[in-house]
Amino acid sequence: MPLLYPLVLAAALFGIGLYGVLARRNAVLMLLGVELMLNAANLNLVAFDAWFGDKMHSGQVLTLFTIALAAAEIGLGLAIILTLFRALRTVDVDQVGVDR
Amino acid sequence: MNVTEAVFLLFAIVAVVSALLAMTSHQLVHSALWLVVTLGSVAGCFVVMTAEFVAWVQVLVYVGSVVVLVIFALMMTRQPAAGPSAEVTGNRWAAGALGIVAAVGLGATVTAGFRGERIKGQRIGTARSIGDALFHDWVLGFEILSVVLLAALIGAIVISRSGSEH
Amino acid sequence: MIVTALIVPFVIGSLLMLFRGDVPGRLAALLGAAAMATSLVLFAMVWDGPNGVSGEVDTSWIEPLRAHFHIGVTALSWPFLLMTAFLGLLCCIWLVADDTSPAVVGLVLVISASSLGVFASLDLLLLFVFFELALIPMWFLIAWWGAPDDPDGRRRAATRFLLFTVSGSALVLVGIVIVAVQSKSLQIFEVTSGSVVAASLIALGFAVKTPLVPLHTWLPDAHSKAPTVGSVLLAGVFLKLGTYGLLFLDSFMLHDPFGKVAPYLAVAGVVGIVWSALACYAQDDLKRLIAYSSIGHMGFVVLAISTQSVVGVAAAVFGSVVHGLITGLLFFLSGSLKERFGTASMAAIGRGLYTRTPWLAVAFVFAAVASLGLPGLAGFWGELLSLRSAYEVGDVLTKSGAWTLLGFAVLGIALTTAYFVRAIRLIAQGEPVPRDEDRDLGGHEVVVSVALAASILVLGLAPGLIVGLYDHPTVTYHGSYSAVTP
Amino acid sequence: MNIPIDWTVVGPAVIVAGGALIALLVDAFYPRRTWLGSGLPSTIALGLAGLELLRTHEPNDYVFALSFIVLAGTLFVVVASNVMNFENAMPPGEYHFLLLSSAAGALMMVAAHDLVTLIVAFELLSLPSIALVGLRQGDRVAIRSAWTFFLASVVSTAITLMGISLLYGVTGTLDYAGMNHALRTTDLPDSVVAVAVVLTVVGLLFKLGAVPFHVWIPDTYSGSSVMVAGYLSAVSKAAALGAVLILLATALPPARDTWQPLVAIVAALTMTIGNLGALRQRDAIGLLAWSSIAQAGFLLAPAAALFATDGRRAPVQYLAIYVLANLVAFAALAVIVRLRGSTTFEDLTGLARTDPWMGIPLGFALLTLAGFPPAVIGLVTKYVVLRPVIDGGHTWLAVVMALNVMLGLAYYLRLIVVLVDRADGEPYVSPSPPLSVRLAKAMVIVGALGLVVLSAWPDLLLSNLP
Amino acid sequence: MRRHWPYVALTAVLSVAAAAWAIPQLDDDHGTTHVWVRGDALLGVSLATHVDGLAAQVMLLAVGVGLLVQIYSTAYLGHHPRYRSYALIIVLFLIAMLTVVVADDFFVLLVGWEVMGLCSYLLIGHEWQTTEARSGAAKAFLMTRIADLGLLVGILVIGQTYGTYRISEVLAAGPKNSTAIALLLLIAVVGKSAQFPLHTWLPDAMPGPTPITALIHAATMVAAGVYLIARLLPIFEASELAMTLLAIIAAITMLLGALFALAQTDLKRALAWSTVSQLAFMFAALAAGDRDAATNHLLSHGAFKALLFLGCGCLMHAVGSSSLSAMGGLRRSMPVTFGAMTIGFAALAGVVPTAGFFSKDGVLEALHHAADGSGVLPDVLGEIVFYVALATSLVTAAYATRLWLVAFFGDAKEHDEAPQAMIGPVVALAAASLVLSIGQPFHFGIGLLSTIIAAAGIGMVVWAWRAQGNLDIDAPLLARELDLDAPYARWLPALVGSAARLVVAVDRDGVDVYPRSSATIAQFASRGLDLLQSRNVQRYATVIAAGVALLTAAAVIWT
Repeated sequence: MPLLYPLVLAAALFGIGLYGVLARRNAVLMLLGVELMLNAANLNLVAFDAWFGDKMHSGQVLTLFTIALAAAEIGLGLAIILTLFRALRTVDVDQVGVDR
Repeated sequence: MNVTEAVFLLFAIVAVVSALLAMTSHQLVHSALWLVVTLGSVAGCFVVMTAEFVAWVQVLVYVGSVVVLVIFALMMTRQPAAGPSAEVTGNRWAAGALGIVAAVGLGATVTAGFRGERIKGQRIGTARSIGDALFHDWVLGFEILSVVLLAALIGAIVISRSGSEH
Repeated sequence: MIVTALIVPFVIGSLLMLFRGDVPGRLAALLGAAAMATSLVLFAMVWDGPNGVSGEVDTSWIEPLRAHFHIGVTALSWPFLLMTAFLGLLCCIWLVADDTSPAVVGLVLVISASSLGVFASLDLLLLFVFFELALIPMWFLIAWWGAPDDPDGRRRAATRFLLFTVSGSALVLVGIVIVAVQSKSLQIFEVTSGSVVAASLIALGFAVKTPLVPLHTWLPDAHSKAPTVGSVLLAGVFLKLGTYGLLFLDSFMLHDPFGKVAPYLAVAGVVGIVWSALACYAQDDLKRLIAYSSIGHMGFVVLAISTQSVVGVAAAVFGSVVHGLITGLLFFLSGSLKERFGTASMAAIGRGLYTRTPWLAVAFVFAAVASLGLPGLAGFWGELLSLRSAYEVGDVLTKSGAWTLLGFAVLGIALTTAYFVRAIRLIAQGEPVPRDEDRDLGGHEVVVSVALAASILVLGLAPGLIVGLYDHPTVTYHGSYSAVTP
Repeated sequence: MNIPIDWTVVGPAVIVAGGALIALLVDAFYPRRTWLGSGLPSTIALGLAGLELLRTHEPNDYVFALSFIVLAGTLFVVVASNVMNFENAMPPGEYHFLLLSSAAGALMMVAAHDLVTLIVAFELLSLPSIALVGLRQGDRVAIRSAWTFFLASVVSTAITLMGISLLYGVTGTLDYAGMNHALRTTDLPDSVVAVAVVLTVVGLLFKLGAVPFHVWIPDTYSGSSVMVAGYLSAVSKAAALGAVLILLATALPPARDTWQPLVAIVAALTMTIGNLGALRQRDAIGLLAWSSIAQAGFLLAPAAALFATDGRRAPVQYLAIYVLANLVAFAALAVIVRLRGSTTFEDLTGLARTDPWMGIPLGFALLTLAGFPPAVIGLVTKYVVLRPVIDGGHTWLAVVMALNVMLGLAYYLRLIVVLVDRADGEPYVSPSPPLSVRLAKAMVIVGALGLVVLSAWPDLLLSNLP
Repeated sequence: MRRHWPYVALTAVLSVAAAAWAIPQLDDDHGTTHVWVRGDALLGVSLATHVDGLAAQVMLLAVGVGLLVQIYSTAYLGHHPRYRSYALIIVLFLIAMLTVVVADDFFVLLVGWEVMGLCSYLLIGHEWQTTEARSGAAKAFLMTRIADLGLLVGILVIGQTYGTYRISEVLAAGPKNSTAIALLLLIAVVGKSAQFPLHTWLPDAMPGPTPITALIHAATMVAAGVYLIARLLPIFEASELAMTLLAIIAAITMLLGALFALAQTDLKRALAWSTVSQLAFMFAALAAGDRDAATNHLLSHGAFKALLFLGCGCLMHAVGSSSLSAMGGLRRSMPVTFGAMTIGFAALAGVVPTAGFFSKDGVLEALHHAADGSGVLPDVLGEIVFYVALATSLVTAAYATRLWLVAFFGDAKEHDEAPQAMIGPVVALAAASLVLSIGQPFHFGIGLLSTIIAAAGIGMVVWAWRAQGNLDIDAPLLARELDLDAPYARWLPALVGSAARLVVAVDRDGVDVYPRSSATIAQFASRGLDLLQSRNVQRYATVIAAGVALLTAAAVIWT
């Protein structure tokens, strides 16, 4: 299988995720954009790992770590978003920054 | 083109389309669900690349827990007045431009660097081999990661509690 | 000995600032005067001839940077040191009054001591530290004790002064670092080579301080808003930091690369002579006028430095020192006027000071005449030597260029005469309209004026006192200036 | 091939992390939730970590110096944090747990020798500090700041991870030494290497607050507790800088032609933009926030000349003084926030007169940051960072730095003048403060004394750091 | 009563000392050089004196007139509130003049030269309450000082050319680079001696006290220019250009000065123009290369012009004004003054046997010689100058007679004779004007010619006086002095003034733009950065992403 397939897919996902982060109004969905970006990185890592046949499995290990980190980030992020919502009654990024 | 490649391309197309839908859908919950599809397809890609263990973790962690969390969060923060069309901000043109720049840029980079290379398809990602690597070579990272998870957990709890006292 | 001479004013100055509430103003000023007098005497005593370094102290300071606490008195710095200590002493005497704030005396001491430190430093980093040390006290001196009627203006002027100077010193710092990196030493006498970039940066930095046109716009503002002692120190000492820097760090230390920069400096200096003279001609505020005139005098000094000749060195040192004395006197006197009339505007002060305050007027005319370079008074020799250095061309300028500059400088002298004659006409002469504030020179003012006038006269009649320092047979200026190398 | 865990490297970090857990547990079971329950264990843990560091490391070691700065900075923050109103707004156990976890992450970051450890340690540094920012209870500004910080952080992490994945593809390893070797022999196009390197490095600059990652700093600093802001500006920056320096110096030297000019540009932009932003601030914390951006530029500048003479030592020496001075300033402001409720210039007017033990140290710290005598050490460290920059041939960068010193003085001096100015109206006399506030004050004074001693004797610092 | 004698005594002591120094040297053609303080190598200034016959004569003239003026002033200005400073400045002036005369070092000479200028400035401005005195003083100082810069630069050139600043060494070394040096010195001399085109300051210096005019602006300071050229004549003679220029200037000045003197309605101003004209005579003699003729005329002119000015002071003392219209018929009421001034006017007009006749005779002879081609000057020029001098003699005789007639004849007016202290010096100078003619050389042909011309001039005026009863001259252009002062009085100040205003404006609005605009830009940027802090996380993320994209692109393009 050409190495380019997963790499190009990763590039596309990264771009889409970035778009999501920068464009979605809902804070939770911005987080989902970040998840997509992380997944893109993961795809790269696994693809390169498979390409190299890395004995240490660096790519896959880092992928696993990234998935865990993403979970931790999501956990913390959602906690922040929920608190934000309770404090401001909104998760609209345009509204969060406005002093009321 | 062999079967592996076809399967991979299928997963890839599904992933991209569902990612686009997830990032553009006006229904919040739909977005989350489309994301599940994307993440699942990525897991499929992992499988095609023989990284089975990673794929399973992906499915378990993401599809199993993260997305559930997200859907709950979406429910809890649902704003009654928000119209369906207002799900993207005025920043979307810049976002679109940057997204395309990122995708094209990265695509061009990898094309320049790795065109013509092929993945040979030996089995790389069995649970056993990954486990060996994890607990042999990468145990330090693993340990730190556990502290990270603990800290994030406690941080999340503390922050939620701080909000509740408001 | 030098260390004591530096520490005494620093310590007394800092103590006065700390215990500003507990010391009577008069006592504070007397203490300050005693400190500066000690410093002056010590610096005078430490001298042992123009060859080598007198009273050298060299101990390790920051080992990894090879920075030393290296101070000493050279033939180049000795006149500057004495002049600075002398002016500091006179400033303290000037402040002998009951309503003087001890903090002002403290600031004067710290500023003077830092400047002494600059002149005494033989290590580049140490020199720079002293250079910067004086700036913030000067800010406070201008911004807090400056023109009482214009709190915003004096603050603005002080900040302007500070930012200009710091921009300049920042460039100097870069230059110093380049020199230090290239010659792997911070000791001025060990610097063997340097790049044109370093020389230009240092020159540019000190040009702000000197100041050269068009980097001068901070000066009139700062002077017109500064208190009397502030103006005196600014003109008498601070501008000399610039010329000393150009002379010592550029012309001496980076002798060869400076040759590439010198022509531009010379042009700027001469443009400054004419430019400032014209600006003076249209001034009403006496302190602004004197400030602009300083730019002109510094132009002569820079022209002399740019020729890179022995005569140029003598001219630069003599011109700088004498400008300190003359302009110091002018600023003291205009301070007296401002104290009396609340303004330094010549129109507001009114005419006929010859009868209203005769001795003040006579002192002012004396200072003005000295400043316009009347032969027989000190101001003349600096200009003369400067012109001579330009005529002799030196190493770096072309003959036609130098002579053109000479012509413009001569034109500047003529204009200088014109604006001082105008100033004398406007305030000293004319039908007097007596005012209640008319009061002739008082006790400490007389002491200061007489001291300065006497020194101007002495240096005017015996310029060899300073010029003789560079008259040694071993003086050669090509590459090594052996009169000051140890 | 095997990467053994070097326990001597991670020892201090393990102690700190353990201390964090103990602090959390003691606090949970201690009857009255006061600072003693968690603060004391934290202090002890940091002390022990310091001892361990001394035991296992050569004093001239690069990692030692960075770890020492991190530990000392964290200790300073822990002690000075007493000024915070733990009884009401801040749960002390969690606070100390998060602080120490983050510090453990910082220690790991500078000790990391592979990108996996680096990224995980980076997250360990980030996530608890994000929680710390949002920890101030019942404060919507705090949670908003946490949100800002969080999002900026995760985006940067994602970018870095992308970079790491590409770097992995380029070199086939995530180990610094291996990468160095692989980069030297790679036959991939330079542009691919460039993209990988830039994405990796640039994401790390986020912590440092370098342009364009500075945007979160002003909001976050002014929204969080003052000492947390101090921690972010000092310890977290120290760790990020250390990690970047080590990464650049050990893993990426073959690609230096790519990143050196880039780092130089980023440094120049960072200091300029930071200083410009600070010009208009009327609040001391806002001012320090922008100034810390500017200082990041100064920290980063010598990284552009990492291989020049003293190119690796200079940033660490600058960092040490920056951390100390910045922490003194933030601690003083924390005390002021506690006593007066705000740190606007109006509130600070005349502080050096009404409360000289606060105002003068604060002023001295600001002078140090500005690099002006009598704070000679500030000037000397400015000189120290200029040296490699010039030796490395970036004279233009040196000139930019020098002019930024001028720009910096413009606002530092304004705050200093505010401090020594005569206060209008009644001078504020602080009521006899509680012990906790006195502790923080003591830290301020001790820190400032340290700066004074170093000013009198710069050799002490410069000879003892690597 | 103010005590005057200390100042007179001081002057007397100075005079006696100078005389004691000078008299033994009167016949010393080579001069005696004495180095008091040897200069250092770098500065090259040594305190050295050189006194020869020429210097001795000028010294005696200076101290003699100075002492007389000091005595005269006790009465003339003795009650002035600022008498003390006045008298002291005279002493300072005398010292400066002596310095110029005896100096053997160019810098010492320059010091004296400029201190004289300063004293002149201070004394002209003695009555500084009046506008005329203020502006007259300023003008005199500015014009002479600007001209002095020529001397300054000239000295630099001399030093560089000869390697020494000692006058005797320079002269001994023979002429080198002399055109440049001579031209530069000429500028200073023209300014100091009020020659065309820098002649306008002298008449405007007349608001100064009259004794000062007699001392400084007739006998000594303005004569210092003549002395300087006389002293350095070998250098000038080596440059045909300088000599030609000198001759032309002298020719123009002598005729113009005489014509302006003729048209004046103010006695003092007329005498001032007369001084200008007579100084030009001396320069003409120098241009002809005859040092002795010039010095002789310098001495006799010093005596009789001082006499005339002091006499004019007596008249002013009596009538309270120097305007000719206020005078007339003073012959009877002020007989001593009349007698003395008659001698003075006779000397001015060149009537036998006054010193003026003989010295003018010498000058004319020298010019006559120059036309023969024996001098440096081109023949034609020598001839022209000679005829101009003759014409000037005619005009001189005419205006001298006119002034004499208008002041002393006509309707008698009653006024008191001046006090003893004023009359004494006048009489002494009158005696000197006669005594100085003893032993003077005499050239018969020229003497006859000049006597005829003088007689013609006198006769014309007397005839006119008889014919029309008054001597009013209706020549507006001459009365306006050909508007030659306009460049200095109006154009130059206007030029400098507008240049100054321009500079101030440019300084404020042009040069100062860069600091001000950078401050503005910084503030603007600062505000922009503030606005960028929108607290909108998405914008922040956009900034970050865009920044990364740019940096990456930069890196890719770079490598």
